[in-house]
Amino acid sequence: MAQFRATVVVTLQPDVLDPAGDATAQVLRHMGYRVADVRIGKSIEVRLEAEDRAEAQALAHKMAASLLANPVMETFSVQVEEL
Amino acid sequence: MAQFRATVVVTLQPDVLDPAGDATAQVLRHMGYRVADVRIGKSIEVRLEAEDRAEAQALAHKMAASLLANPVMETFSVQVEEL
Amino acid sequence: MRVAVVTFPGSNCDDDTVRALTALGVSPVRVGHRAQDLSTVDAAILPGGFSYGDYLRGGALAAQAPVIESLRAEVASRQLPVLGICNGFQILAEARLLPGALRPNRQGTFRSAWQTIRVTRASPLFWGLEEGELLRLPIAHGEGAYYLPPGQLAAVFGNDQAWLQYVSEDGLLHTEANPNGSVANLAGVIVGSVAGLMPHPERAMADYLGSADGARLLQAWLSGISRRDGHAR
Amino acid sequence: MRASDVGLTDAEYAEICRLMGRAPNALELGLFGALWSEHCSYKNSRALLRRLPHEGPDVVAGPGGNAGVVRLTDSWEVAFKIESHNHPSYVEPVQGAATGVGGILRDIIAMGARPIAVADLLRFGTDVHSHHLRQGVVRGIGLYGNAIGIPTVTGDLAYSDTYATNPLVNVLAVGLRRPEHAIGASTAKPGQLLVLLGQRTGRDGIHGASLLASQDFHGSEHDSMRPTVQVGDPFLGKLLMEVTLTAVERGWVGALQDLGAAGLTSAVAELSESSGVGATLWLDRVPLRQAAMTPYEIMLSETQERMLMAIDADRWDDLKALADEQEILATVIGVVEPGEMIRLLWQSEVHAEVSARWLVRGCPRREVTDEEWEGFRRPVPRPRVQAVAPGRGGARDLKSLLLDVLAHPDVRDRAFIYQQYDSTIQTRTVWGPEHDVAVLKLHEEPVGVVLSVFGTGQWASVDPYAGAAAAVIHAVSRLAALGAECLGITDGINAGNPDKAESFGQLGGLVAGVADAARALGIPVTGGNVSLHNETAGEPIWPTVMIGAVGRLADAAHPVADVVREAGARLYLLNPAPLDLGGSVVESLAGGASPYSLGPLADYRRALDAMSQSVRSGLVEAVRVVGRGGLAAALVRLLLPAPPSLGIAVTLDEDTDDAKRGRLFNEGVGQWVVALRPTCEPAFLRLCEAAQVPVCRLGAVTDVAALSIDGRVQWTRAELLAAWRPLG
Ligand SMILES: Nc1ncnc2c1ncn2[C@@H]1O[C@H](COP(=O)(O)OP(=O)(O)O)[C@@H](O)[C@H]1O
Ligand SMILES: [Mg+2]
Repeated sequence: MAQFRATVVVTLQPDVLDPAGDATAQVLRHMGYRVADVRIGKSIEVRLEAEDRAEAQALAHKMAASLLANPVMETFSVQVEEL
Repeated sequence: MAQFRATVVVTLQPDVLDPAGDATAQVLRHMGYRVADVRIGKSIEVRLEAEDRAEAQALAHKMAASLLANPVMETFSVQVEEL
Repeated sequence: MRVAVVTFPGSNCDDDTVRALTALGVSPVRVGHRAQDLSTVDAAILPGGFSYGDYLRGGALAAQAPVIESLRAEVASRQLPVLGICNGFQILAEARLLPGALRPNRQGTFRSAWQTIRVTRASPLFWGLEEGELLRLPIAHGEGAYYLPPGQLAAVFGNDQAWLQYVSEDGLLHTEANPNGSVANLAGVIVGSVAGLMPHPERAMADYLGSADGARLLQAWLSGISRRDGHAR
Repeated sequence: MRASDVGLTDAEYAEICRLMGRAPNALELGLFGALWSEHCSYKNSRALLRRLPHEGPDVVAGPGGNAGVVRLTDSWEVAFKIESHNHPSYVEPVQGAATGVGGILRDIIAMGARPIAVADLLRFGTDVHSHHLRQGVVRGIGLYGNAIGIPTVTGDLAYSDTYATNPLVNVLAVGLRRPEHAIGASTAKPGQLLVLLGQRTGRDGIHGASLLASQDFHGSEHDSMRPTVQVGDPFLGKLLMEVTLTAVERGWVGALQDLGAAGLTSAVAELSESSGVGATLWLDRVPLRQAAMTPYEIMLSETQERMLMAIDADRWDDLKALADEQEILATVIGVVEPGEMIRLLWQSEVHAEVSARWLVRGCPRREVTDEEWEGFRRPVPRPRVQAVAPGRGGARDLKSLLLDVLAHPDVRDRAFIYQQYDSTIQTRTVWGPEHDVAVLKLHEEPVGVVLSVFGTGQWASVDPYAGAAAAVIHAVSRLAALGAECLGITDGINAGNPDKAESFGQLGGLVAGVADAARALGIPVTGGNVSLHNETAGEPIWPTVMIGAVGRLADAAHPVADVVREAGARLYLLNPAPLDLGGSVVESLAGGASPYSLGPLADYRRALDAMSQSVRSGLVEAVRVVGRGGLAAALVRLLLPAPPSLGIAVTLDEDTDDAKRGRLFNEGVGQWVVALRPTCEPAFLRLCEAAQVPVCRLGAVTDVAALSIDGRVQWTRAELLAAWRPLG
């Protein structure tokens, strides 16, 4: 068994409203930045055990699909590195 | 002027407790995963205008340092890609 | 006495705060988040609420508003008394007018309850509020866990900045009395003329609402300002 | 596009062609599909709802508007209504529940009232998934209510497997308005501008409420047309509320309508139809969140946080300045026209032309004959007079039975839920969610609004009529316990597919039960909501009705206690019910489900009057309504928050064990446990006798810190508390 760090980035689907992103963009504009838009997602780091990298990737993918992201409004990507 | 997408990943400093991450880890363990720990950060995508990549990187860094992350408890990293 | 109630888009305890001050005989002036000039006010309250929806982090977006720079200037130049309640406390912390940060409650959920608070350090800002006094006040927040970076806790206690703490009903300090995971049960801090607290004194203005201790706290603040400025009210 | 694509039948399509004198184009068909959906047209329930009583001396606005309105004092009116968000909450519990709260708040605001309270009425299954749904729903309700600054002051929660794949999320909101600020949708005048306020329109929830909430949800079958999940933005909701109410207070608003189910289509059609006008909309002016949205998408989007306002043209600059100040969008998107035709223009080209009347009133509706109605009113035949059969909780000894009842999910303490809701903001909350009725005192006057909510579960599962009537009586009983006057009720009906005879019968039974109870008690039903098609794979939920009752309390700062205060007080049971465990928690613990037992409705009115009379005459020291868990649970609730030295000793008249259980655990409505000073006893007994309401003596408040029954069974307060409020 080896240790891996999986980083699951969860983002809202493009058509889903992101009020937090909109409000943040608004304030950035008030601060003088030329911002078209802001979308706020999550970056979730999971340290897990697996036989190998492929298994770690598969496990993290399963965690993301079943718990970390809500498929009706979010999408996710998974990156794995060995520790 | 060109369009860029900056991705600012905001993470809690390592010694700051992350109750939400701990609770997620607990649920993942109940689901049968061998998880050592979970840390939840934000992944913030900002679409912005800048002269070039270097300026976009600098602008995004300033936004992160002054607003998107709170240095009392968080750290951040910035990645920029041209659109 | 001119007390400013400073509102931001999404503030929602401003009416309650205005009502509370009015009941104590002060007619406050409302000041919006774009205000540049606070030179004519004697004190300012940042009421509770969800400024900018509490999006990103509680208080973070409001801390960028122009009025914060005006407050900062008045505090620096003439020690303007400033009181931040709940979201107002979060804004002051995000603006670095107070140390530390307010993080999501340890239990991960919003918490609304009646809570006993102890005055840990008396302050001239709150005239007549004695050390060791207990107050019963409502709390209502999702991000109320007070956090200080390593090493700062001793400084906050050492410099008499640790103002209020969550305690049990009989006044004892222990972890079970901590409603949100705040470091050292801290419910409020004071630095110079700036004070912040998570509980809501403006909601505890009469026995029929559950407690009148909030009136005591706000009255103490007004008394502190009058004595300091020699104002007749 | 075919009729079936928008959920219409061939017969309905033919009717559309007949009304229009031509075939509708795709956009027009979409408008009909939305407004002729079950959710918007009430095609299966309207005839039933017409039989609800809705008149009363204090009714200002009955059903028909966005919310009912009753008179509280000469200078204050109360708007209130219940709304369901069941299906969206199953798909995405946090946002589904949050947008449910936002939606009902905008209904209140659309009456010109400022929301002062929210209540949540929830039903979930008992499995792990239901547990997650509940957590998400509670988070969502708090997310919206807390952030917009409206206290959530009371609620109702129960569990059954019948709700596992179809949870019920019904939300009720209450608002206050000055009579001079009354506004509605029915006062638009030709020439006025139509202004859309708030969020940019996106592709959220297209077909959401109209289609999905109006058909059975078969999981994956709908995936292709699954709408984009609607996300609530309480921050924008707050700004929109302030702009809207300020405009109303300044007298700028000609007519007002929120955008809810079926979005702009419904808003424009309702406003036009109820005002007797037509409208022209310039759809290319609607501010969009996504590029290349079609007129169809714009008209059917259910993007949250939007309001439609009709204003005189010379008010536009004022309104625009106000909206700019609050940093929200305000856009003129059309104009009110004479006549009744709604014209939708895209870059000056007409894309649709339909009559508001056809859209709102044209849908063929199911009629209900008197004979059918009589059938709904007939209670389900009862198998036995006394349902206290052996084995029904009989296996357990009394000591552990009460602890099991207290620990039952339908009875146990709710603090773990309501602590997630801000209940003290706005500083009117004299009694919040730790009591079983909420008391909100006006700032300006001693008078208060009292709000009590209650829904059926098992009660209506076998006999919808009796269960629904009982729920009305129970909600009103809580007002009577304070001596408050009931001004009106709102009802949220939740049932299965009305095309099936069985479900339609249950729907009819629920409405008939509400109607008969309300009429018998002399209480108007000022509005409500109907949610049908609550079924999964052909299995309907238990027919369930949620009731919200609003009352007036003269001295709101001093409600009569719901906790005993002094040793020596005498305890009585006012209006004891038959010893029948039908529909009770004890019965369900034993796995039974028999019909709910209900007495003659007229008797309940006498009991309610006697109860409020006793309180108003100052005879009562403390009182609690018998509710879930029966008399035994009511006694425990009367005791637990009391000073720690006090106890209660009860002696029952019943002689057999079964009868004692029947007394302690029946959940018959219209019963109260009353604590009296001994000196008040004679006057109280005289009052009850004069009112012909039976009472029975139960015992007394003691200074032994325990609950004891017949001196034989005893529970310490710590035991009771540990069962009712388990740690962790
Ligand atoms: N169960 C019911 N009892 C009484 N009135 C009802 C009921 N259901 C709906 N109504 C009334 O029918 C009208 C339309 O309801 P609805 O479409 O839910 O309104 P909205 O779209 O504004 O939420 C409202 O006035 C409502 O009060
Ligand atoms: Mg409406």
